[in-house]
Amino acid sequence: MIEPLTNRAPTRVFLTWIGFWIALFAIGGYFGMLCLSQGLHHTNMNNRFGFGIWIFLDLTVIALGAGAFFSAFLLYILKKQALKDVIGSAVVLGFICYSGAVVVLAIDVGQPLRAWFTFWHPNAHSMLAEVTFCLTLYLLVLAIEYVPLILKNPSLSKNVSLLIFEGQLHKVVVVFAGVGAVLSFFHQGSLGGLYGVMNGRPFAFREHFFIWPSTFFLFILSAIAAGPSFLILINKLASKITKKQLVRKEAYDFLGRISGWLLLAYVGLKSADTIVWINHTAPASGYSVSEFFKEASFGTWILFAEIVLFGLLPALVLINSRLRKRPSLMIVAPMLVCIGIAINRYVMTLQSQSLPTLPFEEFVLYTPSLVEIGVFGGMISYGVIVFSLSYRYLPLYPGLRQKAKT
Amino acid sequence: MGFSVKRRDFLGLVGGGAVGAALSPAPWKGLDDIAIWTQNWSWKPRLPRGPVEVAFTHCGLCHAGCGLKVRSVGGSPVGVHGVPGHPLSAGFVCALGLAGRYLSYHPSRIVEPTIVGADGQRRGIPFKAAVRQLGDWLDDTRSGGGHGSVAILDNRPGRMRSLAYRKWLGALDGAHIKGLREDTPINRLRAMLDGPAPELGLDIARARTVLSFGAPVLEGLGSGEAGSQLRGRSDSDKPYIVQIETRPSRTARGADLWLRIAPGTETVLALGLANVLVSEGLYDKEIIAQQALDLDGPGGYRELVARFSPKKVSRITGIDAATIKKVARRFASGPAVVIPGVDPGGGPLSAEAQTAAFSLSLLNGDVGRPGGVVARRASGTTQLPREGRLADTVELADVPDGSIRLLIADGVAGGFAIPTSLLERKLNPSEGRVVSLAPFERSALHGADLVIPSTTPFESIDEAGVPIDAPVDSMGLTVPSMRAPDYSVDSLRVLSMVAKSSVVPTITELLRGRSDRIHAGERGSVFDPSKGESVPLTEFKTNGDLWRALTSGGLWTDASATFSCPPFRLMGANAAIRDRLHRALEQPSTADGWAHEITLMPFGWRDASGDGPLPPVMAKLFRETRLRLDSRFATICPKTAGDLGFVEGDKASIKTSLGSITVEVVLDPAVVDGVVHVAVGPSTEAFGDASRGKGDQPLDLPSCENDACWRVIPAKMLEVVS
Amino acid sequence: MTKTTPQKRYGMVIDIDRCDGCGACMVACSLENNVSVVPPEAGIHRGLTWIRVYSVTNEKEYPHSDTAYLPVSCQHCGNETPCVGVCPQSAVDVDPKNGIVSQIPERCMGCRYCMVACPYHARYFNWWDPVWPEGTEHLLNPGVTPRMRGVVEKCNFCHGRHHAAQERAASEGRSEIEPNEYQTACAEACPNGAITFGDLADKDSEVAKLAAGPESFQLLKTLGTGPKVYYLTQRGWVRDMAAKTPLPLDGQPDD
Amino acid sequence: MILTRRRTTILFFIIGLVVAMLAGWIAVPAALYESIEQPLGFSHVVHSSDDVGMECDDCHHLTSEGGFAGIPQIAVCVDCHEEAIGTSKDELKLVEEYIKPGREIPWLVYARQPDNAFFPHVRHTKLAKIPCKQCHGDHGQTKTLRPLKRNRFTGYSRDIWGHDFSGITTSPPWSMKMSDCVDCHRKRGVRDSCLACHK
Repeated sequence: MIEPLTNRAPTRVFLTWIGFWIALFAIGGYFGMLCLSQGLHHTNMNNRFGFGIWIFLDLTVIALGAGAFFSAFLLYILKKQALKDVIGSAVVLGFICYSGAVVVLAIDVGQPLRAWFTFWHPNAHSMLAEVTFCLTLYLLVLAIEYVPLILKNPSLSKNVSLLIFEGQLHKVVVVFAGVGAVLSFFHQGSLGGLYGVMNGRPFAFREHFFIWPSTFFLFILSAIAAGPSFLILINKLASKITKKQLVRKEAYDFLGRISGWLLLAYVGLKSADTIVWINHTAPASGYSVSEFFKEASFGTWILFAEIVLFGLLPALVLINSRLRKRPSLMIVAPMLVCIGIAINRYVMTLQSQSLPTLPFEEFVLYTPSLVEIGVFGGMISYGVIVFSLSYRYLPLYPGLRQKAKT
Repeated sequence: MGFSVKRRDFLGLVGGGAVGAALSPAPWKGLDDIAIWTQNWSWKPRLPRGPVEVAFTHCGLCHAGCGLKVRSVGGSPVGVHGVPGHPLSAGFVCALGLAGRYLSYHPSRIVEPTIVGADGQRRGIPFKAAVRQLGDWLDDTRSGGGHGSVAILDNRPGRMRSLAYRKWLGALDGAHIKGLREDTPINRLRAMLDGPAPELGLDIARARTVLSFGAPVLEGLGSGEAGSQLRGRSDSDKPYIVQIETRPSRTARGADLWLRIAPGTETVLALGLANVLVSEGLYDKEIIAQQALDLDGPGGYRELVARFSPKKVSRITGIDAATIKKVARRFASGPAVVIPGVDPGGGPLSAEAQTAAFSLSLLNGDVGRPGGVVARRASGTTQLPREGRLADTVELADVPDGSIRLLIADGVAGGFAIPTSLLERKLNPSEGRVVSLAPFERSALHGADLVIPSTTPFESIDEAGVPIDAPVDSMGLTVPSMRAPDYSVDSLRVLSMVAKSSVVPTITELLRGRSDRIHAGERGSVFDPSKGESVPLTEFKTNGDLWRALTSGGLWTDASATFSCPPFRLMGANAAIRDRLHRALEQPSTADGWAHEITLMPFGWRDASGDGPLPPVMAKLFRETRLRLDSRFATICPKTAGDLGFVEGDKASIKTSLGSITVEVVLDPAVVDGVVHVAVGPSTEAFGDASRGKGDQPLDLPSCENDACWRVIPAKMLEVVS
Repeated sequence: MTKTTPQKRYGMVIDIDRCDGCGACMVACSLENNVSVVPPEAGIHRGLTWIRVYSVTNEKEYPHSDTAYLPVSCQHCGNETPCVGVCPQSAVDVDPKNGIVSQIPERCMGCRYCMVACPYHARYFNWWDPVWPEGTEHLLNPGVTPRMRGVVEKCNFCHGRHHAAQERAASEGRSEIEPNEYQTACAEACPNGAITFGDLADKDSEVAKLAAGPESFQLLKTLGTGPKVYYLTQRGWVRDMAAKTPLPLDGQPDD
Repeated sequence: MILTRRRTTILFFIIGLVVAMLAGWIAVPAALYESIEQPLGFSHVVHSSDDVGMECDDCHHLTSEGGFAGIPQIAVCVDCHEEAIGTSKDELKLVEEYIKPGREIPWLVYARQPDNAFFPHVRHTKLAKIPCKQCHGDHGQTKTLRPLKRNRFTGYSRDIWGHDFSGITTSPPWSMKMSDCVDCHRKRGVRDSCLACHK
């Protein structure tokens, strides 16, 4: 009944493509069921590593998904029309990232059937409660933003009343863009807050402004800086695969510029934060930062990589309009940005646990188990599937002519 | 058009349903019930319900016999506690005692009689058949065998049960063999005294100095009371503990003075200390003059020790001469206790080492002196209800090789590990058979031809032991606190079923008999655990009253007796031992000509019930904290590791001429260079099973020459290429 | 995060110099609190030990070699308790009456945030369904509920014993319990009397005196979590190793 | 045309609504709880009557440790029912099936709390002077034992979760949820932490 749009891949090609990802998804699903039905011993997490790659990657994915709320904000509130081309894909990406993250979280917690207690007996002080609330609500917002896209499918839009409905939705989308912005602003922040508030973990603990630790703001900034870069990457990738020019250069250029300047700001603040942390915060809790980096696997090199190599460098590239003209750099730089954000989340999540706080405890490293990787692979493939379907059946890109096959 | 109508209506129906459901409590109740389900689903055990009953008993897991308070629900013990004020254990319970009740459900518990068939396969057989088989074997042996061809290995001799064994064996001209336990060496001292000697105990609590040759003084030696008094800060009133041990044991680390002696040179050090005492005239001249029978004269003690000058001794033992002098003087400065230790895994010291050690006690005039060696009066144990010849009790070491044709191993817990090779040496090579009455698989008995499972200490009534440091005799019972399973059977019942001539009394008859004789004796006092106080025995009108008190967890303790030291021989009566003392300076020859590069010293952890199983909870905790490394780990010092090319965590294979075990290397700077320590006993893997077969325990490696001593095993340590 | 000052402040003093690492406290604790026997593959980082005895050597050779054993359980932090603030669904709280930090398995959803936040690594997660050897369920302590798979658990100062003591007191018409009526299993089981448990708020109690003594120190004091478990030692190297000393901050030493 | 279409849709909507609410309010509760008969009939009235003259705490007493003995063991019944008194079916069953073989009677407990709840009866009855019936209802005045309504899914007695399925107007004796405990504690100004009532 629902027809693919014109000039999409032939069905056979599409099926082979999607089939591969469905297989991967099935494997992830199986591993997920193992954890849900038998317990989390199938992972390599342990009492020293309460958070594993799932949390790390969820954080990364959510940060990258920030492109959705941020571009929606720019387009609908600040009326940056250049983003018209990407907003569709941005919304889909956001939806994928957030819904995927939530599913993985449900597997990650030991008792998902009780997860709703957070809403029934919330702990107002807990950053995680804040995250849960904002995340759930924002996921709803994304879903609602997603609906008009679905309804734009020609064979659905045959139906008059649904078209009307779609029109109505479109009017309020501005409102949702605003709400979404606020919500995700807060949960990106509280995700950072997760670490900054841990007064028992000197590596992660940071100075507070009002009730929020500095990581709260750094996470927001890094997220909205990385979001656009991730949009660039994904859209370029989509164009590569579909061999079509999906997005106009201006959009890329705008995204790149935004990303660059925000990242520069982030790098500046992050450096300042790090300096305060080295000279005041950590010593105040009895630790010298040198202790944190004395193990080779988490040496100072990682600090350098995070701030300079994958921070300052791409920022400088992206704020330079001449360099932005270079297509290769417009792939490399955003890639560096995304990696940089990943490193930041990795360090905050895993290094802070590798380091013992008790002087007579040992430094522990952890490698994810096949199950953990498989489950996350499943989530990635879920993303690919949803995006492919959306691309095939929905007018993600206004740039392309859309007409149902006849 | 019709299509869209249908769709709209369907949507309407669904929408209405959704709204309706939301307006009913069902979905919310469902959400709640799901959560409740996760809170008490069936993958989590139900708690026992019902009123809690409190009872008192004694621990039967080792010979310390600590008093226990047991909380039960519906007939199963749900909690075990110490009994404050208990005359022997003073409220102390060790980890094993706390967790011991779980042993009844241990995975390695034997739940049916088994026999090894002609094909070498072990299979279950009915109880009746097992007993018949035992009877047949007895007949064979009786027809063929001479003296001692039937033997019982008794891990806790001196009980009424042991007397029943001896009586049963008496009729068969069999041998009653002592299992290893920490107070075995005291019999060496008794043998040094001239004429019949009473049971002896060590008055550790009142000693000024404790000279321990590898005894676990701070790890639960003897009663809990002694232990708890000796531990902790160096208080002035607390005995000064000198630990003479090669391994950095917990006692060595905690002792006031740790002498890290070269492996197997205890004899030399003891004689070296004697040398100082004699040459500096620090010994008790009066007693020695009156009672010592072999001090002077050719080959006399004086002549012997003269050859052990501190300098020479220091070269052999690795302990500097000054320290030797210092220790000797401290030792002579007041009542002292000498303890030649028996390690649960490493076994006893050599006979001459024990003799040399105890000669110090005699020199110091500590025998019969408060704070030294005290005598316990016999109390009702000597006679049986019915008369009859008693087989005499012998050390396993003194049993002639190949003499045993039918060995019955008593099932009591707390026996220390014995090397397979030693047991095998004593068996008749052609038709030596082993019958195990143990409730668990024990590594030393893994090859038992016939196994008839008996009860565990918490299930059966028996006598609690008398700890090594108890100055007086006592009687406490292990009152059953849980039901014995149907497949388990009391060892005496098995014997009575195969007994031809003699009649074997039941354990209850025996115990009641002793209780009655004690009552007739009108000595001592009885401790009431529920009140926490003792009353004189004379206040018990009838023997029934005493029996009731004992069967409800009471403890009878004898009145202390004075004992003056009889004449004695400082080198003992045994010519062979005397001879070995004289040759002590010769370098200890390696067990066989086999060239070796490292010295393997097996040891056993305290309160791990010898080579028996470990309660799952203990196995788990030691595994998770690596607080006790089991037989899968070998501890060496960094230097040795460097020389042999090992680093922490390497897999290594320890080889002797008899076989090899594979271990993981652990480094400890406190270990002697060239020595490797490997624990004997239950694995902490799985649920703490006892070793399940030959070849995975260090005790399969020693060849047990040299007077059945296996503390020092020449071995090779090779890398395992995986 | 409760601001009311507790009437009682239950705490513990552990004399490191008396501890010889026998592990009786761990065994007693596990039996008292129905801590499950996790499968062997758990290794050293996925087990359940409400109180864990660390063994630390000074890496010196004989005769200078020395070993210290440090039993570490939940420290029941009295100030900015790290685990309480982070729990999203209020499964952790500090008892305003006695300062005991609780962990309610039935409320916990197993997100493990509290474990990450705890500086003492004193919280443990049920990676497996709770296991006991066949047929031993009826040996469990009826006073403490077993935890199910997928939740966090930790020391709560043998709260089952606190309940029992309260019941006994109430049956005699008292609403408050006497100091000698409530003792933790580890303190009771320690053969060396290394562990002293009691009310820190009661200045005359032995535990309060010891905690105030010159040899006492707290683990990671500089984090400002105000642990209610104190440690004693006369051995300098142990103190230097175990007690984290404040670092000089802008010239002035920080405390 | 459009109007009729809209009307039919609304009709369908209402059908859905009604069906779902009927299911939610009536069908689900009926299906969720199973009703189990007690092993024996028992009349509290008869036993507490003057000619028998038993007091409540002859059977439901506190132990020396302060714990609640709960439902009496068979031993208590034996005192009078060694031999059958009268010839009622239940009486004979009691003697034949339980007293003679010495089996305990598997009574079903209406107010059984889950393992993780700690309820010290003595603190409530002795210290707070709360009458038993406030939570258990006037059980002493019952002639027969009603069947136990047990949640098939959670195993809870309905007395615990509450007989009002909506869970709105619940209070003891018809509901003994945590919220009920909390309400009462609040009323009486008892400030408690989780561990006060959870073990």
